[in-house]
Amino acid sequence: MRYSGFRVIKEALTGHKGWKPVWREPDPKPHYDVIIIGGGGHGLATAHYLSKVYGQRNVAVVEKGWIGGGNVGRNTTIVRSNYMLDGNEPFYEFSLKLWEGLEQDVNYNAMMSQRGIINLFHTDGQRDAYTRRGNAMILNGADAELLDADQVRAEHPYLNFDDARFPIKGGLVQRRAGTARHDAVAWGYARSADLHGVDIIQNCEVTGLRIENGTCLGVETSKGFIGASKVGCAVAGNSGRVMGMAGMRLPIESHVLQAFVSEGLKPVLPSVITFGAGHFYVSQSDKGGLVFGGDIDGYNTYAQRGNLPVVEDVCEGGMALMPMIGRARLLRMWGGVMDMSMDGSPIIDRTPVQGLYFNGGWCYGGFKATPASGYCFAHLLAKDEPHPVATAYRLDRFRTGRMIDEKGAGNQPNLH
Amino acid sequence: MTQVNRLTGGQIDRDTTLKFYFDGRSFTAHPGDTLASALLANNVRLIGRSFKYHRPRGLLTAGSEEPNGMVELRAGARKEPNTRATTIEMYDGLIANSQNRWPSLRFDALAVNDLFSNFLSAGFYYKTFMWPAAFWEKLYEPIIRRAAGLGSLSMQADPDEYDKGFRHCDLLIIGAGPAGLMAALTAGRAGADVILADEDFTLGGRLNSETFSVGDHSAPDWTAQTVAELLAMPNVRLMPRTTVIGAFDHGIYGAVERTGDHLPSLPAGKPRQILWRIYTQKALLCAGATERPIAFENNDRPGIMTASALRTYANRFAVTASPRVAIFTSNDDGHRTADDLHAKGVKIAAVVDVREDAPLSYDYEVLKGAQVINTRGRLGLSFVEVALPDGSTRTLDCGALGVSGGWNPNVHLTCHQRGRPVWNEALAAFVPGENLPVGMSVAGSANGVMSTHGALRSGAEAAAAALDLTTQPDLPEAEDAPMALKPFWYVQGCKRAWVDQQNDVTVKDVKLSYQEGFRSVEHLKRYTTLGMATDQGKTSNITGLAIMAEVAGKSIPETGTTIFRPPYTPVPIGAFAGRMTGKDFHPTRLTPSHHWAKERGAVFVEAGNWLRAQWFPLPGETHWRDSVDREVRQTRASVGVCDCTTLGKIDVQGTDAAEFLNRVYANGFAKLAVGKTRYGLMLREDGMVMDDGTAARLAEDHFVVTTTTANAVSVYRHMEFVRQCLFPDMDVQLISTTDGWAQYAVAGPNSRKLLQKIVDPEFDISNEAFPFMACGKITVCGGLRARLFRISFSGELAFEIAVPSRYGDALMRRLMTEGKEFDVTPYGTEALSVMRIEKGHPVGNELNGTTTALNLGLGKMVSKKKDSVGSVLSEREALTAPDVLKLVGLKPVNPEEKITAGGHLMNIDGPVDATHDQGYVTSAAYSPNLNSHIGLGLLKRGDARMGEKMRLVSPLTELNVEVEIVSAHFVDPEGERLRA
Amino acid sequence: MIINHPLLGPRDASEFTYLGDASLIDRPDGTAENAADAFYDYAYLRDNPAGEHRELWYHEAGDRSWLVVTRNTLTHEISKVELARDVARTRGRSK
Amino acid sequence: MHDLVALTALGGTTPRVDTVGPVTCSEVPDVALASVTARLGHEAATQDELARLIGTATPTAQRFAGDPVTAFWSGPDQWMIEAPIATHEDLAAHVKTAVGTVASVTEQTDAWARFDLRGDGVNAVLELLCQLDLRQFQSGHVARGAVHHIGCFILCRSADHVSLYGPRSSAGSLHHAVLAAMRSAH
Repeated sequence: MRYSGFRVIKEALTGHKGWKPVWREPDPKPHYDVIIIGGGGHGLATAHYLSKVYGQRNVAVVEKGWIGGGNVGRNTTIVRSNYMLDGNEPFYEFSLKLWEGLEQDVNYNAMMSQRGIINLFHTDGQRDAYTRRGNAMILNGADAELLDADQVRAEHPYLNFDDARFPIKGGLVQRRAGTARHDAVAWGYARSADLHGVDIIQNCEVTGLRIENGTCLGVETSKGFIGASKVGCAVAGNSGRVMGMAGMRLPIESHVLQAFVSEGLKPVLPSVITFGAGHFYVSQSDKGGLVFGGDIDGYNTYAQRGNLPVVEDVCEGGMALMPMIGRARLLRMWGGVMDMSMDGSPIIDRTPVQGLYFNGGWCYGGFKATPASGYCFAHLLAKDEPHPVATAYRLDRFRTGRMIDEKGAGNQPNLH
Repeated sequence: MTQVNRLTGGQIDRDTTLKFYFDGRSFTAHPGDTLASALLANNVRLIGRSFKYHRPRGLLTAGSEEPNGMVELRAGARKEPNTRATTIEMYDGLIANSQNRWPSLRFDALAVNDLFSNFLSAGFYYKTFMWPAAFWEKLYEPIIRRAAGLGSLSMQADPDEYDKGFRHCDLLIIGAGPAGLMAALTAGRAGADVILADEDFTLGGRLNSETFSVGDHSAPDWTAQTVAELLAMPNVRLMPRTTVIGAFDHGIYGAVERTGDHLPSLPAGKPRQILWRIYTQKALLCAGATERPIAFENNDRPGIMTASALRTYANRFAVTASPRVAIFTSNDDGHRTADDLHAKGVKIAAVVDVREDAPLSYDYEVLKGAQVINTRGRLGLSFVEVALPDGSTRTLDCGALGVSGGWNPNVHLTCHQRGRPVWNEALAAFVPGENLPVGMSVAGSANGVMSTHGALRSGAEAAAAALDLTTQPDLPEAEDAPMALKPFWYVQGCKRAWVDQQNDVTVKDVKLSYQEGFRSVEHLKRYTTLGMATDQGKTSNITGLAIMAEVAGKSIPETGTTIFRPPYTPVPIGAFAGRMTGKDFHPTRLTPSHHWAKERGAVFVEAGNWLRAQWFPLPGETHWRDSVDREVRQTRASVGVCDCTTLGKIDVQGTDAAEFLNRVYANGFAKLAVGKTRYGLMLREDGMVMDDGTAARLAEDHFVVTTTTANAVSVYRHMEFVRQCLFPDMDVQLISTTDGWAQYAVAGPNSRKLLQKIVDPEFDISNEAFPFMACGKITVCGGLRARLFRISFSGELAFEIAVPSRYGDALMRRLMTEGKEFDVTPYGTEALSVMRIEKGHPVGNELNGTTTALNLGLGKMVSKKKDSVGSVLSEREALTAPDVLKLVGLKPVNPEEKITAGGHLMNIDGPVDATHDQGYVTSAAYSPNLNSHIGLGLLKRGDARMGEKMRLVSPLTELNVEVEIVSAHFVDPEGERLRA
Repeated sequence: MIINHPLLGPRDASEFTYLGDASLIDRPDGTAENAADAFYDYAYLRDNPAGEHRELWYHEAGDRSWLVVTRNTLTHEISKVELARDVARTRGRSK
Repeated sequence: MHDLVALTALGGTTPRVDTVGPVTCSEVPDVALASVTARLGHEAATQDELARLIGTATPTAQRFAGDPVTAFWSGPDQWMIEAPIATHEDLAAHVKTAVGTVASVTEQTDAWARFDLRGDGVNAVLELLCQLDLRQFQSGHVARGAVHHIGCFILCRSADHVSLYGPRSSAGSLHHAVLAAMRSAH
């Protein structure tokens, strides 16, 4: 069924009787060409591109709970491609271009809103680093602008310019960046994949990987064994657990990132804003809530909840940057489990196990990467070679010294 | 005509009359009122508009679960959007305005949405607005955004202060209703440290809303007496107006105390609210229960509220929503409301009870087995249509309808650590499950014990159990009626029956969600927005769940439950920030010469938490470059002084001190002679440069290590890690002394001459006696202990001199007076930076965490003879490949042209794009000595490309310059000056 | 969270700085044959268990002790806290 | 004797004193400080020497003892020695002679700024500043913890008298935080 304004009107006039389930609820087949573990954004996007772009129809996505229940459903919805390093920028710019055509591609309104992002800087050193980054973006074909303090004030007069501990000296802007309705991204990809024949199997937890003499033959699940020629793992925070089933240790730790939303407010923030002197970033949803976050809690955890010190740290940053939000109320706080890698950059690669492929290490940047991650993982699964924009995301880069470390924080995941 | 709806009795002070304003109209109220009760007293039923359809809305409840009755409280910079009228304690002069309406509350243009509601069904926006693509940004979204949100912010900085505090107790009791009060008595009398917190400004919970007696007293009297006894206990702390917002790990609770919200204005220095972090041994949740409505056609009109709310307004606030009231109930509790209202002289139009076997009354009519099927009334309720068992219908004339669908225990805090509640058939409600937060237990109606006597008993028992007490106080007699109800969620056949009133989620939306496959509870919530409004579904989640269960043909527990997240009720962001706002966001660190520098009119810059002098403008200098160029020239020509106290200083002592430094530094330290200083390069274990600095050997077993300002803390932490975790048996002791010493760089050809004037004569600091890299303890100005290091960052003959911080100010002034004859100048961080770039010294811009010693041209410093941190991984293939980046100097071919840090380097005639990127500029400055802009950069094979012309591009700043690759040592490459 | 410091008793976790897996104590010998492989493994690969995890915390705002905390990454329950220096010795580290 | 004028941590020539309600906060510049850390294997010997130095048993973890020369525990096998500056201007040297080679000594006199809080209701101020369990925090106790993100030592000298040691460079921010808490609590 095709979605459109006409369809909405037609259904409204006929009592909404014609709406069908957005995805089927199939039982697993005994064997698939490709099984994707993880019905989150990346897994569903992979299924969409595998089926639609790479023509693979015998594909299943197995999800232990309900689809979209992982980080795609608990992030702060920011979409951008403002990266600095060669290994990253082409990938994220590819992703942003896919975002720009997403609704038409999947025929589902994910409310991609290119309201722009501004990364504020407060020292000359930060300005120099952002200048290097902005130049790298432009040299990679992305858009970037450098604003001075006055220009920032003109666009964001409510920021703290008069009483700031760390005065705003300017900001790096990407106008094409923005936000998207996170749940809708999962549902849109799921709907499209389903329409292209992909089996989306919910409440089906992978309990083991069947590996015989170095080859992966399929997955053991709560719904029994499901055979597969290829198995792709896209489980974000649970990467360590699932790949552990194949006896692999990863350059990844699982950490919790908290996110927050305020009560609904009339529009106040025109774009996404990140504070350069504290842990705080914010945007305003179309529904009116201020959606904001900051740093990860910093300790290994698989619990989707955090603790007070980080809540306070984030709100301190918020108040320091925009004291007008003092009387806006924080409505809800939650957490997502992040697959924090050793250099802050992701991995999309084969593994030593034949037929087993890995997609992870997204840290807290997975949402914006969803389309490209799905596209490149689909490419790898279909062609057994990395997509040109994802060639740097190798599993062995830490052994060879080819880290992609935007922050320069080194081999300590909770610093990225 | 004021307060027409006032009744007799209640807990309000009629002797005092308060004035307040709603939408510009002035009304009167009494102390003890909430804004909600005061509005009802004045016969104001229409208070707000719903989110999506802008339907007229009044009050649904009398508590913090309120979804409808929200206002913008106060005015100007103190405006608080989305404030629940039911929790606003009345004060004189209170100002409130309705929100989410235009042009006015009674005539709201967007109420037109209601006419099109059929097109605006759940999730409709996911299916449209996609064509043409560009229209989303330009047309559709702007319209949606304009309609979004409820109240509005003032856009001004919040003028109020907030505090944070920390309290500890044996037992935290959350909620001061019958269970909480009895628990506090039990624990308090036993001598335990107790904190009793309640969100209300009057302790007692439901007891304040009931007419029955507890022991020999009325419920409110028993409450007052109990509170008085608790107040007298030194070990019990009562915290009214305090909401416990969340249960966090290991018995830590967050609580927000509203210390100033009930005051017309705050006394100076007093906080509006305090965020308490409460550390508990045990916690007892006595949060009570929330009555749930029943969904039926047009059940959202102003005047329709929960039956218990009507009872609270009547008994506690002496107010009725209308002189004529009807009740719609599925249980006995609805009848209690009718009884209490009748007793207060309110006319009961009828009690509509869905049960065939409902109890009868002598005082009013009871319609058994009947259901409310519709309501009428434009901006408020005027008629209720009832379907009788025999199929006939009847219209009731009433201005208020009390609805009772049973009670939901307030289990929220039991779920904050992912605990799942369990279904209780008898109550048709979720009660706390097994895995509660550590140390938490639950009592009273929050635990499904619905009678007053049961609540008192379970409170006493739970407190005793939590503290292992053997004795409990005697329990007063109290109402002990069993919960008699028939599970009843919504009236069949209705078209538009509201489940989530604020977000306009109807029964139909829930069914559509199922129809489209959004069947897990989380999908339901996310697709329909059920329970995502400011009340977080306190009155709607379970009903929505029950409807979903019914259409799915499953039981409610099979269908699931949404998980509750903190905070229990919304909290101002300012309260979480406390005093860490504005200039107090971070502590400010001042150098010993700060006050002197301020007198000199220095311009300061933030360096981490430090404030450092950036430059010292003199009269006539209009541009910062004038000052900086002068400071550089004067220093290189004669002598300059710079406060470098901010550099981290770590005292390293012990018989293994030298060997310890040998392990943490990449270069060797074992053979450093006493009285000598050495530059040290510190690597991370991954082989990247972590920090650089100097280590001065003051004795065989004593070094003073300096770190960069930025890394002082992390380097110290790292050294402690190496000491404690890697080499636990080394005899080495570390301690930071950064703040203890005022340290000044005295640089320039005349620096020795200047110092000789203040260093006491017995110390020979001539080049022979005190050569380059010498260090030692000395005295100055007639006996003040000091330290002298002959090290140079500027590349000039230079020293760093340190004295105890309290004398730093005096020493700086002395250096300036004694230096007059040499035309001494103080210089700031800008001049410092220019001189270090002229010398090619790497700092933060170069030590960016991705550079190796090899990149920085310091590869030879990494000793291969020993195993120091980072040496192994620095050898990885990609880090030692022939084309790795190397630090180089950059000069524009045309000296007039600027060099921009952050620019990228391209081959002179090659293409300009990312794939042909050759490197980037890390630092740039204007060199007054070379009369040219200069820069440092990291360039592929840079060391082999000296003299090569390249293109420096910075499209971001529209710069494109031809540069020459030169040595990074622009000034005195042989280093003759610093050895002079 | 609350960390029960062996010397100081219960202290709020916000006083501490987290490093990571306690295996970081077992630094390989940089002069050994297989040093390159050993250091790659040491510096980059993690068990990242869902369950009991031994990890390093530093009492930054306190007594500057490094601690080895045994904590469950699913429940956050802390079952053991030791001075890292003692642990290091029992694991054969010296000087 | 040298002729340089000392400034207090707050930048004055005389100590700052502020009173709000029952609580008085005074800047205390006239103390000398030196840290002592036992050399490996000399932990016991260090405690003996310190005991002799302060004239009473060396304090254990989280305790302080001795008067006028006081030692407070600052970490494993580590203590801070506190003495009147009038009599102990060069405390570090004095302590080093006392402990000889069994311990490392570092001058800390100007690394720290001291503020004393006196009066009833000191606890009401402290509970807005630090996470200490004040029920346990008795006379003779010392704790190290964060006050508004500033790492401090807190000494309980008596029920109505505590000393706060913060890094000298942050003295202004610490003093500001203490005064704000005093105004909020009283």
